[in-house]
Amino acid sequence: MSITKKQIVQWLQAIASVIEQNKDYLTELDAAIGDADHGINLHRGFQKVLTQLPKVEDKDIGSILKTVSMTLISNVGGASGPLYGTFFLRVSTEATGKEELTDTELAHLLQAGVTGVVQRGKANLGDKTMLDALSPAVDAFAEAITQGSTIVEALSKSVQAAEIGMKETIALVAKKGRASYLGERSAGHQDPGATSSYLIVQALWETLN
Amino acid sequence: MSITKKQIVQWLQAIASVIEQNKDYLTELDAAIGDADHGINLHRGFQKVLTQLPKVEDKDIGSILKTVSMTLISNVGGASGPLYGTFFLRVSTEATGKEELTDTELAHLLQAGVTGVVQRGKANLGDKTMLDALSPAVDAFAEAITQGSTIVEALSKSVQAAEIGMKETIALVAKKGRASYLGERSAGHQDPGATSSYLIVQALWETLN
Amino acid sequence: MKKLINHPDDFVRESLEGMAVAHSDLIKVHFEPNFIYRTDVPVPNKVALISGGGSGHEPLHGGFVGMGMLDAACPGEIFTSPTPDQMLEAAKVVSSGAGILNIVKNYSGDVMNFELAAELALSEGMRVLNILIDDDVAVQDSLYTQGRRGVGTTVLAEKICGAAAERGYELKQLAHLCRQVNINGRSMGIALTSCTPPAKGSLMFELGEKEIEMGIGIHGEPGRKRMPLRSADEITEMLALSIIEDAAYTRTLREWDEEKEEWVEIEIIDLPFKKGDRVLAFVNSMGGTPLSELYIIYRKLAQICEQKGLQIVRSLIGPYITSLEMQGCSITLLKLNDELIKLWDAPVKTPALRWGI
Amino acid sequence: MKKLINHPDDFVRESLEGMAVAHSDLIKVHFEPNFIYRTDVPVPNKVALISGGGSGHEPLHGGFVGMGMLDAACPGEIFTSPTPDQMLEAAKVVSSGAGILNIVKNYSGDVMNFELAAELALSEGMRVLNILIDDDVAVQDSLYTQGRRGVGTTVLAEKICGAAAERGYELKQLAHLCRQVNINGRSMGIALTSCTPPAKGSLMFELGEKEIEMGIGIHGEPGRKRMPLRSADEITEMLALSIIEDAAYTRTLREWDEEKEEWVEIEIIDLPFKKGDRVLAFVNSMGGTPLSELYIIYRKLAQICEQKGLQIVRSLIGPYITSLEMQGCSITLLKLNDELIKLWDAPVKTPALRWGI
Ligand SMILES: Nc1ncnc2c1ncn2[C@@H]1O[C@H](COP(=O)(O)OP(=O)(O)O)[C@@H](O)[C@H]1O
Ligand SMILES: Nc1ncnc2c1ncn2[C@@H]1O[C@H](COP(=O)(O)OP(=O)(O)O)[C@@H](O)[C@H]1O
Ligand SMILES: [Mg+2]
Ligand SMILES: [Mg+2]
Ligand SMILES: [Mg+2]
Ligand SMILES: [Mg+2]
Repeated sequence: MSITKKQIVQWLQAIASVIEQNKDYLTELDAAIGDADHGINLHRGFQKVLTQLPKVEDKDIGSILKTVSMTLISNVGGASGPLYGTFFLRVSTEATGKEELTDTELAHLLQAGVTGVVQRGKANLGDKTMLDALSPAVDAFAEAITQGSTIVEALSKSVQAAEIGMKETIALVAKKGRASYLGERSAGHQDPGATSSYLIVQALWETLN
Repeated sequence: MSITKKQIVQWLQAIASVIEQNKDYLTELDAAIGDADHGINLHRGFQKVLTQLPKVEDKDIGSILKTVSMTLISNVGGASGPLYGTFFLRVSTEATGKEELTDTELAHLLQAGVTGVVQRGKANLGDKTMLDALSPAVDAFAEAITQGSTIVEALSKSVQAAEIGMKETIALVAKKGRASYLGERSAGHQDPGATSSYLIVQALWETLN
Repeated sequence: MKKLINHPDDFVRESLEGMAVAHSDLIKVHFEPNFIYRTDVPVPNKVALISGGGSGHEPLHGGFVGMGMLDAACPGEIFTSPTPDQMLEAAKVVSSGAGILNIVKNYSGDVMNFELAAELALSEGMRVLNILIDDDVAVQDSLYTQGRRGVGTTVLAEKICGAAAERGYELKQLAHLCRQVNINGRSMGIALTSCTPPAKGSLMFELGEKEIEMGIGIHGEPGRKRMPLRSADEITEMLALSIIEDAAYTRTLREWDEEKEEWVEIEIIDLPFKKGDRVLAFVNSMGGTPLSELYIIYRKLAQICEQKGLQIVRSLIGPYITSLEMQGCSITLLKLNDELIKLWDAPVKTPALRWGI
Repeated sequence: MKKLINHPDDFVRESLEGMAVAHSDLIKVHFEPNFIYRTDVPVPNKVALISGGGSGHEPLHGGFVGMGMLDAACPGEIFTSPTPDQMLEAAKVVSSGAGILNIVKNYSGDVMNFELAAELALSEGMRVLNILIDDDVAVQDSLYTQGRRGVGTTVLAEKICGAAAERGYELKQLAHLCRQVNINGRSMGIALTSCTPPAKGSLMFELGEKEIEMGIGIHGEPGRKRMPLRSADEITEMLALSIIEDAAYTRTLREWDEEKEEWVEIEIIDLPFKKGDRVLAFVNSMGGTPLSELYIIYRKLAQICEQKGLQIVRSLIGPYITSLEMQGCSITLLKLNDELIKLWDAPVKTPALRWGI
């Protein structure tokens, strides 16, 4: 099984639209424990991605995702800009020259993305960041693929893992990012970055489903 | 009939107390069409007068009122400070050396005070200022005295005239003072200075009654 | 009421005490009566400049005391004119013998208290002239009223006359210059929110969530008109056009006549702006509006001036004449000539305005 | 939402456009990517200083571009870190070849974007160092967290390093100096009200009529603790004592190692203030608090410093690092030595800070 370039483009479009729908929600989550811009930041970035896509959708997957990375880096700002930018940068590197990706390639490449986020942000699991949704989601996907699931089945596990991770951030005290300044007061609120990561994973599953 | 030095001092004390009671009321009136300080200004001034009185109450009426004038001028500020200061200055000049005042002397001296207010403030009757209460009050007093009324009777007329003048300011459009900047919007509100003038006249009547 | 204060009665004194320790290199503060003065007064042979008014407009006037601007400032209680004894005592301390110019904003209270102060100083043998600033175009008729208020132009007059005094202008010349600044300056302001005088403890007026007050003064008094909230560009246009399209404005102001030794009424006329005029554009925060928004106002103001053929050659942007924490702004345009430009550019060293030194 | 703005999306651009026309003698503004830079760059042989961060903190950083301070400032969206392309393009424009020092406030977003920017500039052959400012004592533990935020000390570091760059300090010396300023500066802030980011359109957080937020940052984020409103003296005491009694603070910060050509973690320790220290006292408005109240805070701060044996030798009072229209203030104390005093006093000519020239 494999995933085509066209599906990758559809995934990116799906992200843009789910972020648009959840812009205010993400911003409200950020207002509670951050600075009320997460939805606005990502929306600005993915809208820009939408305008860039037509220029690159004929190129290879690596080039497409490199453009996504650069667009996010130059347009999102904040903490999530360099983090999601780095995520897509690492993903793109592994996809250089490809017109489609096998399930195993996709798993590797998402894992490379997560590694990039960790290197850039220095967060650990449980620090109440996007990593708490993204990392289990990617792990669950890779594991399911290893065990022979289809991409769609694996993605469904992945979405479940992301959702659990996202919800678990509610109880956590933030150790990285702006929310960490709140200390104990950050507990009781869901992390906006974990939420957007969940939405991004979910968008992939919906695209392929 | 005449009015004694002691009664003058009692009047001043009565003013201080009635201004204290009406401090917030005067300030609210000023908030509507001015800058919300009239009650505060006069209260500050007359409290200071109270502390000065013991030092001068053995002197002649002119000296006592000169002290009141200087105390108001240096402590009230705003428009009402120099105006009431000038009022008492003119009154004091006419009372130099006196230990008591006849009814006719009192009438003259209050008229001199009003003239002082007009010269300092250049307001006309109907401009929606303290003059609209003060001037008819003093005129009514003088007229009643000329017609042979007792001081108390004359003062009762005076209080009535002040009250009418004060209430008439409600309908007026201000032409002097801060309220004039409001143009037509100043109509519908009672002038704070006219109100304090009414209270001052009323305090004299109550002192002698 | 939420403010960084202790007791409302101590507001002015404590604020002055803080100012005194903060700027001890530039100013000193005298208490009872209250006035702020340059450390190096009297400055030999220099006309001394004094201004004053209610507190709550900071940095006006105290923040403008220092080399190249005021010799002394007399702060009253919040929004309440200072009393004549303040101006008299300040005059005694700063007078070099070359005379005193009082710059007075045209509010009944300020005018009367400064007149009393001038009379007292004259009676003590000092030479004193009072010049009134009345630049607020929101006030339209002057014939039977108090006339226009003094607002933004006051700041510019203090700077320009301060520089001239430093350069040796004598008293009458300086009074003339100050009058020139006044008739060439026009202002108008707008409020998004009201403000809370500490002694009152509550808002001066209530404004709805979508309402603004157009044509306000600087004492939290309501303006000429209440209207629905608009965009920054629309607000700027209303303010700027009121100023630029203001017709010739005639009024009589009371000044001291040194020859006749009495107060005389003189007629003064502001001429309208015209194409080709060089102007100073001053966008002022009422206290609570941040700098970023002032720049949005300035942007549109510059466009309008260009359209109208006015050439902005100098600018000033920031909170200089305020109403406590009020949100809103005012615009002042001052027509400049070479002399005024030179004086504007001259060095100034005060707590709130400083350049060239 | 009541603001002097047009469309929220145009806020930053229009504000920058206004700034550009208002201060065309001092600065220029480049759009897409956005950065403000000195008109006279590159300044030959001088290390170029760049800073940046979210907008909404004006005059920080754009108001500090000019002779004796920053060469360029990169403004992000409101409260959102700028993006690396802004810093890269700014670097290209201001670089004289003597190297670039990026002064970065320690927020995850700022840190990561400036790291990316440095990597990009390095790959283009420029010499670049990033120095982090993390002076906010409201953040107590650093071991497992992001550590302290960069607040008031940033302003002081930009002024002092700007002067040093002007005097010819080379890149490593300047980085060392900047680190020194950082470890000698400590801040803490308090909010009386929240603020409204234009794109959000509503308040960041709700505060009761008698509540304050203690230990806030500069992005309208809630603070460490909500507590009942207190007097200015009590608030000053809480802020000042948190700063003065702060123990030695150890953290690791990531810096670029020019020899190893990689990011390295270095341990940095702030030592506590001690009797006899000379300090700069900086009382900052969060945007909506008027100057009069800052002086009341300063008054008490001066008393506390005196009691604690700290000698205030320089001061700065005003809105310099703000959170839109938020009411509240922050206090920064910076321990000075002769070198820092000399650099602080050196001439500076920027839109928001100017003296000596
Ligand atoms: N060091 C980090 N590592 C991983 N994720 C982080 C880190 N710092 C912040 N984040 C994520 O970024 C999210 C906030 O993004 P955003 O609001 O766009 O940026 P900012 O915090 O700069 O305003 C947080 O909810 C968190 O998930
Ligand atoms: N020119 C004037 N002549 C007479 N009365 C005046 C004049 N100007 C103002 N007033 C009176 O003063 C009152 C306001 O006093 P106050 O509030 O103490 O001073 P301010 O207006 O300076 O704040 C007005 O209500 C009005 O009655
Ligand atoms: Mg955020
Ligand atoms: Mg009043
Ligand atoms: Mg008043
Ligand atoms: Mg942000």
